[in-house]
Amino acid sequence: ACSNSKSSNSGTTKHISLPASYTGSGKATTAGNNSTLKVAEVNDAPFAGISSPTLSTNAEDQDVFAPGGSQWGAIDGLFNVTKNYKIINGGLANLKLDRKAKTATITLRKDAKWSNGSKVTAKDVEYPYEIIGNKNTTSQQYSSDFAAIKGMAAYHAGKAKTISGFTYPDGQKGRTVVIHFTKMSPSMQYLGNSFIWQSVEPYEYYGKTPISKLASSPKVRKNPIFTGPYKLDKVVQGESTSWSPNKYYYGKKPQIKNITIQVVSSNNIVAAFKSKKYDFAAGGPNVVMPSSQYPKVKVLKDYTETGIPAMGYSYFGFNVGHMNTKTGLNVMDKNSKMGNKNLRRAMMYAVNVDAVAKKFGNGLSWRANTLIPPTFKNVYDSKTPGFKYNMKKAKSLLNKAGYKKQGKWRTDPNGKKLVIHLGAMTSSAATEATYQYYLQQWHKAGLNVKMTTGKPMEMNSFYSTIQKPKQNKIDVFLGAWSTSSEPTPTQIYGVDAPYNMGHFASKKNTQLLNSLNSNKAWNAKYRAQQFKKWQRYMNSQAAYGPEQFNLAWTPVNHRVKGYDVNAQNNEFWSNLSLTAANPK
Amino acid sequence: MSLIEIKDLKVHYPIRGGFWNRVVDNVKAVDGVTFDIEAGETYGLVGESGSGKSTTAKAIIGLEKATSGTVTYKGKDVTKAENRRKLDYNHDVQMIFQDSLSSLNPRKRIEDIIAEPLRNFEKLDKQAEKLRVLQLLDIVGLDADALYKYPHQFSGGQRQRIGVARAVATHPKLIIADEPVSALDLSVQAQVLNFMKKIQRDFGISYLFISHDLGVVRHMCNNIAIMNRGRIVEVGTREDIYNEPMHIYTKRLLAAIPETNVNHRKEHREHRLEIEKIYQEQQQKYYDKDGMAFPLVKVSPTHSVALPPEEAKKFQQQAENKEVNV
Amino acid sequence: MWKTILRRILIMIPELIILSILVFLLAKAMPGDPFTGSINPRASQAQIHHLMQIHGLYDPWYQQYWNWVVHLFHGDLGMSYEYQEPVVDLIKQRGANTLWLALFTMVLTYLIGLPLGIYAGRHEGKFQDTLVRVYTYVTMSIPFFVVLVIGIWIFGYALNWFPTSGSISAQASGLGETLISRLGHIILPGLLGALFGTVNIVQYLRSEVIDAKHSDYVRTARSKGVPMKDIYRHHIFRNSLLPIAAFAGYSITGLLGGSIFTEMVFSYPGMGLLFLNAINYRDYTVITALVLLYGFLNLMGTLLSDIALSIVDPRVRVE
Amino acid sequence: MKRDIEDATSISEADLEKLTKEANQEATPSAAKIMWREFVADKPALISLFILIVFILFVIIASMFIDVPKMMETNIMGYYAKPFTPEYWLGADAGGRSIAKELVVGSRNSICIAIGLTIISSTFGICWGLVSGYFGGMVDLAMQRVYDFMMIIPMLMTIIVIVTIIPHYNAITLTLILSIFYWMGTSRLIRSRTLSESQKDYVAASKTSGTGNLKIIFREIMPNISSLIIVDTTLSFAENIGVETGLSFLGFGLPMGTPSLGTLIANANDPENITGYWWTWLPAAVEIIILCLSISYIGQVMRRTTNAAQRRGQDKK
Amino acid sequence: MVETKSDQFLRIKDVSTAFKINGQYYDAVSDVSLEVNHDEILAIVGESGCGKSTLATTIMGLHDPEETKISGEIDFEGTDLLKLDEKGYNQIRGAKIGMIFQDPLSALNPLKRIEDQIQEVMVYHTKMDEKQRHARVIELLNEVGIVDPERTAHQFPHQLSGGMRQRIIIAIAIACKPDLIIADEPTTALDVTIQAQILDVLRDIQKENHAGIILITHDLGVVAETADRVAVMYAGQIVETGSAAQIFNEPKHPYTRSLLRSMPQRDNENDDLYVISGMVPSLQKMPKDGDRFAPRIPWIPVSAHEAHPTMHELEPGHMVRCTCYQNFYFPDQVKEGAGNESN
Ligand SMILES: Nc1ncnc2c1ncn2[C@@H]1O[C@H](COP(=O)(O)OP(=O)(O)OP(=O)(O)O)[C@@H](O)[C@H]1O
Ligand SMILES: Nc1ncnc2c1ncn2[C@@H]1O[C@H](COP(=O)(O)OP(=O)(O)OP(=O)(O)O)[C@@H](O)[C@H]1O
Ligand SMILES: [Mg+2]
Ligand SMILES: [Mg+2]
Repeated sequence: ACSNSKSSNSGTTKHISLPASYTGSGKATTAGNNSTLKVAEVNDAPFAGISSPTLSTNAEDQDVFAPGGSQWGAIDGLFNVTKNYKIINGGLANLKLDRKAKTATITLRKDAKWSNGSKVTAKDVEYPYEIIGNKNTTSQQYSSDFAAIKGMAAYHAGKAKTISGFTYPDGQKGRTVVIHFTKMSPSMQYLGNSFIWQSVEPYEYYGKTPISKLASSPKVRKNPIFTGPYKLDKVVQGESTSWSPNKYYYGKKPQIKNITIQVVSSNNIVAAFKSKKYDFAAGGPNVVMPSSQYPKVKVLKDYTETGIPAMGYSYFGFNVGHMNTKTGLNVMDKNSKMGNKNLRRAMMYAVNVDAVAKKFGNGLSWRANTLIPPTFKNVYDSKTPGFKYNMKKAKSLLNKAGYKKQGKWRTDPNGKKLVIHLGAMTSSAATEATYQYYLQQWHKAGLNVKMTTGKPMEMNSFYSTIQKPKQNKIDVFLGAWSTSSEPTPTQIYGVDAPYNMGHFASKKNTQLLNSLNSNKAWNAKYRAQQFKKWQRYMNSQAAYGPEQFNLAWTPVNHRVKGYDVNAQNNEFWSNLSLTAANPK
Repeated sequence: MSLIEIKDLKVHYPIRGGFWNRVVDNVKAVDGVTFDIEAGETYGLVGESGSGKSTTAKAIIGLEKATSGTVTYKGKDVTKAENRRKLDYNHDVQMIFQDSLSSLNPRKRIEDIIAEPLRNFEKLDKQAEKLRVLQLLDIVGLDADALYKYPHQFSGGQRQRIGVARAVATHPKLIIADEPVSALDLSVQAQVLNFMKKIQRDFGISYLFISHDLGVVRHMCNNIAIMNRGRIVEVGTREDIYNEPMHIYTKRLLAAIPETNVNHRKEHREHRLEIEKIYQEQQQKYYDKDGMAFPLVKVSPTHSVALPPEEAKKFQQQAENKEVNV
Repeated sequence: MWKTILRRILIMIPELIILSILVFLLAKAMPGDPFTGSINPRASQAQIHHLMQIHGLYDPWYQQYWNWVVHLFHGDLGMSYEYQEPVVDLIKQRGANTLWLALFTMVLTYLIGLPLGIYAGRHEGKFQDTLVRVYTYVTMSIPFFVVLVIGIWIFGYALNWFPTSGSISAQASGLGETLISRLGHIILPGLLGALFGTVNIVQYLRSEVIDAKHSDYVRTARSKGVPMKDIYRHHIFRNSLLPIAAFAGYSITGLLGGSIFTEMVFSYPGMGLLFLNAINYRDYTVITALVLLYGFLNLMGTLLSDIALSIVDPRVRVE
Repeated sequence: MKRDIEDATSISEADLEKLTKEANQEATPSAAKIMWREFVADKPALISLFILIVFILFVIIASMFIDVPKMMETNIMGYYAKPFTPEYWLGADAGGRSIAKELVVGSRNSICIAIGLTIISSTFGICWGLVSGYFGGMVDLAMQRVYDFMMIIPMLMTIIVIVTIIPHYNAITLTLILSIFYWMGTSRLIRSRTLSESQKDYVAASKTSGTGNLKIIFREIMPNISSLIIVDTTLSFAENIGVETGLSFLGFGLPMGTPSLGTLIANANDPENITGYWWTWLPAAVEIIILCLSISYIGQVMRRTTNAAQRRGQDKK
Repeated sequence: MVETKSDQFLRIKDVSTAFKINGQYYDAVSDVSLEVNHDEILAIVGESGCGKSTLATTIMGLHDPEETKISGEIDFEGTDLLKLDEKGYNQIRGAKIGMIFQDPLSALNPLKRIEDQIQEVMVYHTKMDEKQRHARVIELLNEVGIVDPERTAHQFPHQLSGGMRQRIIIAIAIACKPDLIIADEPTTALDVTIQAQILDVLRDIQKENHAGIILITHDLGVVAETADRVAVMYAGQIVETGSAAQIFNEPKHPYTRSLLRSMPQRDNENDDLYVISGMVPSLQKMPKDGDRFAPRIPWIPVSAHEAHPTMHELEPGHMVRCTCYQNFYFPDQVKEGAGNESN
């Protein structure tokens, strides 16, 4: 097994490094493989049960239906990838991009079949786009990037019955689809980009079900079909799914006879592992085991912990402007409270995220130095220093910028009273304790920071406040993003991005972000370079300050062999086997 | 002029029913009662259970709303609340209740109980009030040490006397006594009855004395009205009623009184059974088709009876003749 | 009798309407909307607006309410935003689970509570009675959720006797196995709920029995020469049990209320848990539907109790 | 023949003092005294009362000396500190906050909410029941409709919805919200007793003595159901401690930064905490159990006292 | 009127019943001796709290043995009731002795039909089958004067008027033709007319069954109308017994005389009524020795009372406790206006 995050360097701090894979000792046995692999889905609510990756909106559904794809997060997935999530041949389909013709050609493999035995067709590749773009769809996946497909905009507006950008060289029932784009993007080479959808939908099987009703139809909920190594035997609504090998699977033959995935609440998960109810937690690279549980799990003798840096990070956001609703563009306000770069930097330096991570993260979190998660090794800038705790520097930055102390608190450079409001969501006790800690640190620096409502905000209130085009209730906020396997941040930090909730916009930023999708960026080296440049630029501006990275981890029972959540393991399920009939 | 005049008093309680819970019928608890009470007299109201005695009393004192009819006091109709307020009606008219325990607030000391009407009607200062309470206690023959006790610490007779003291406190003109002794033992009953008589002698109070015990009524009252099914069936002086009962109901009631003379018990019983037989036979005749008594007819200057129409005619003619003669 | 019931139902209607408006407004007043929560950087703001529009979330409230009512009369409570499923279907699934649990709990409650109450009442003041009363005292003093938490920990995890989450095991197949698995999942929460729920019954029954014991009609029965044990059987038990039986209607609603705690601790996918999730996701349609449903059940509970009481007790029987 | 009251008696102002003194000697002890005697006779109840009073006083006074914002500050170093150390003698929670201090402040919050809730909801319920039961008729009918309506509202759910709506809620608003939903039990009890009490003759006697309705309600009837009120209030106090706690457990109780017994017990939400960090929840749970036990014990004694009083009242009939 | 021994089927001898109050026993009935004969109505009169009901329930064996102490002897047709166990008593209760209670509403089980409540007594004491029992119920209802027995049998207690309910109670008491009927204030709650009817029914039944009746009441009128023999009770003791004529025409004991004198009657219409001063002492305050009535006739010197009063037979069947009756006079007979008030 290899561990990707062993190297810790100047940018980051020390943290526990866990292997991304685990193989139990001994040989896989028939008794073991004939038994049931028990997977826990850590979630406090029953899952919704939408098996279709196109329609589903939440991670729980993706997790409990994961055996329907060869890898985590790739239900009915089309492509195999490298460790950097670059699409390669060998999966359900191969992808060929033609920059000149502005086309993407997707060719299904010959033995591509659904778990009910029917063929995967070209139409099945196109159907997700119809679902996403449909006027009455319940899917939440439509993004502006899809408009780059010819005819998509017309279809989305309800003006066209079909999407004209799709052609089928060997017919809809054939194996090939060509997508015609108005523009090409280098991100198309990577899985999880927002131009090319990564999974298929069984068009024939869905039959006449209208797209608006698809999500609630039994074909999606009760008896869905998949292209992955396992087929669904049964779904207990909201609670569990059980699986057995799919004999029509094109890839490596799965070894374990049964898999069940069952929802377990985060409060009960440790106790459940302790009483050996499960083999590991579901989610693969995105598994959500609370870090607070780590010390309790670590001591379990029959489990080994595995982990991989999560595709996500948490951050400090500073409100520096507003969104112009007419143009749809974010605008910085020079005179806004948080408009001063040094104030923002000082605030970042004043907090000791290292200490927080160490104490509350149980070593599974560490201070983030940049806004790109380290999983994306090719584009992640490990050398950026980030904001290592330095109270002295924080104070001197403030002094220099004219935030003078008057009495207990500092005033703004104009001598006016300065009260900064922190917005943060209600969360676990530990997380909420860190909010208190941050406030204390800022107070030490002389800044009068208060929580917006005097306490953490409930998630919905938080978002409805912060997503207003213009608001002055929250000056600093704590947020978190999880990224897709293609990390281009345009939709979060772009000048037209609605989720750029601090409204940071600058020429340089726009220019750097554009360069990530520019023609030049087809050159991976150039792309990586621009990524790093952007990361350093963001740090210098400190409009968004990275807070923490963390490990997605789970204990794996010692009877499990072949557990490996590395991206390049394109046969996650088929590679698993068991050495005993019950969790050891 | 009489102290108080009750005229055609009716109290009907609605019976709700049917699908919409509307008023479908009335309980005619009191249905056209007319009588006057003179100053200083004791007026008896007798009848079996449910005949509407208490309801009449409550309507007179204003505890129950009269459906129709008038109660005239000092020339005003006191069935109207504002007239009662204007006249300070309850200053002049008070009530004694059947259940002495329930009529005294168990959580209040005797002093506060007796002083209650004083506080409402006569704004005395603390000392004067206490003095008055002590005097009242003395009048009803209780010691001063009763002042700070609670009702449950007294015997039934003593409690009933406390009730009398409260009723007398404002020096009323009329006291309505609703079965004041029916719950009491013989000896205690005697105590209270004596007592009421003494007070009447002393203060010239009138009583409306309600009872179903004809022996007690005879002992107490000058004029008596017999009530049956919400109406008066016979009114007259004590002698009229006891010596010359005319309505079948009155007769039956009188016959049912147990006789203490052991020697005549056989005769008495036979008499009762006879009356009972007559009652069963003549019942139809004495009530109209709704089972209600007929209007009263004067049979003598003091005596009126709800006689059936045929017999009533006789008396009416007699009366007319007399008038002519005069 | 039927008229009374019908009239009661007619009275219920305005109550339900007011409740529905109230609930609807309350749900609308909650901050956030069903879509911001599942914020996905790829979904454009425009798309969310689009979704909000499709679902009529920009209409004025009375418009929305009216639409909702119209749909309600077609048996359509709307779609759950979070579960992408008609609320009716969702409630059917979860409701079945809750109902299972509630019924089971109730049966257990009465099975435990009735004998205990009668026993304590019969042996009033004796050692056995004291024992039962100590039990009721202590149980009454511990908050329900503490009972649940300690219960699940001991019997679910430490002893591993019972499953600790869900309503059915993933492996169960076939009718028999399904039934057994379902039962296995509700035994522990049902038992804990029952142990807790018996307290009221025991106390009530105990005092009823004691009252009945000293009543005049028992004295009459004794003077008839009826042996004490038959008096218990024919007079005391019957007279003290009937009002309790009639209150079963109310106790169902009580159980449904308590299900929020049980379902949360046991991750039991019933209506209580659904409600908690719906609150977190701002799933208006589910919230309104659930509150209204519970309100309706409350109403039915009181109605049922009234009817049962009038059947059982001749004194309130309507001729 | 007609005489005045003064003439009918020999008692005059001169005797007043002497007689008053006589009366004072014979004065009956008040109900409060009787209740106190009952307590003295019942040792466990007396102990319960003592515990309760001392505890409430301690909690309220001690919490005055605790700087709450400071206490609620995170102390990273104290994260899940074990108990019985000089600094954290009941240990610390996930935020490194002293459980002992949190317990004191949390108890104060929970108890104050319970007291507030009890006072508000009981007062309202009592007034409601008194008015409804006394006036009867249409007033009662209308009030009963409102009551019926309140009864069908699913309480817990609606409270949760309201709590999520109100952005800036604190202990006081929470108490008010809860009060909206917790008066019905009391009002029903009081109403039915008032109804039967209003039928009694002493009410009629007061009316005929010219006493006004409000005075009759609050000065005549209320003292008579005071025993019921006391018992009901005691028992609902015990129950109300659980209300806030339960809500906090579900996560809809007091806001963050305001510790309460419920937030403390909610630590037991994680079965692992039950044994692993038992000190985070156990003291609060034990405290609630002791509190509620004492209160219900006191309630039982009060119930007994009032019953005895009633019996005594009836015996001499 | 000398009865032969065999006629006395109930002989109560020196019966005392004590209640436990705060751990101590107090006599509510002390040393009562009485006889009841066939075909006779024995009335027990006395003020409230004199122990009349206690005596009745003692005969019926209805007291909780843990709360009461009973001594003496109750010889009923040759068996001493006080020596019976619960099982033995159950064969007598309802079958040989029937009881009628004062409050007819609460004495009936509100949830059972009239028929079932009457039948119940037959189930335990007869071998009748359902049909026979029903026939008997109808017969009984006719007997107690209920007009529509079939309908009434099917009704519940609350649907009947007070008089009807009392008739039902009587029907239950006489269902098995008992030799003894104990009626504890059967008419106190009823109107005079209904009272008269109920008393008639009682008398008819007694004639028919040759039963003995113990009629407890405090209404002297009722006694005068119905009783053959009278026992006057005061403070747990019998103070005077005799035939009705003896008691009403020649009352001897001061208590009896006082009671009679305090009744409103035709001949004292305009006078004040006589009032017995004081009241019946409560159990705890009961004097242990001497004449218990003495405190209520304080003008009679103590020396006139016996130190340990016993019953004295004046005439056959007429017995009086204490010799004080010989010296008794009413206060107003000596001094004008004294003592007719009291508290
Ligand atoms: N509030 C009420 N609603 C309906 N009916 C009533 C009400 N009060 C009294 N009644 C009825 O009115 C009739 C007369 O009742 P009332 O109390 O006046 O009789 P009463 O002669 O005083 O009887 P008693 O001797 O039993 O006191 C009865 O039939 C009674 O049922
Ligand atoms: N179970 C009991 N425990 C204690 N004292 C009792 C009990 N039953 C009756 N007493 C007392 O015994 C005395 C006699 O009571 P009993 O009921 O026999 O009187 P009574 O003559 O039937 O009076 P009433 O005419 O009121 O029915 C009373 O002082 C009463 O308070
Ligand atoms: Mg009356
Ligand atoms: Mg008695």
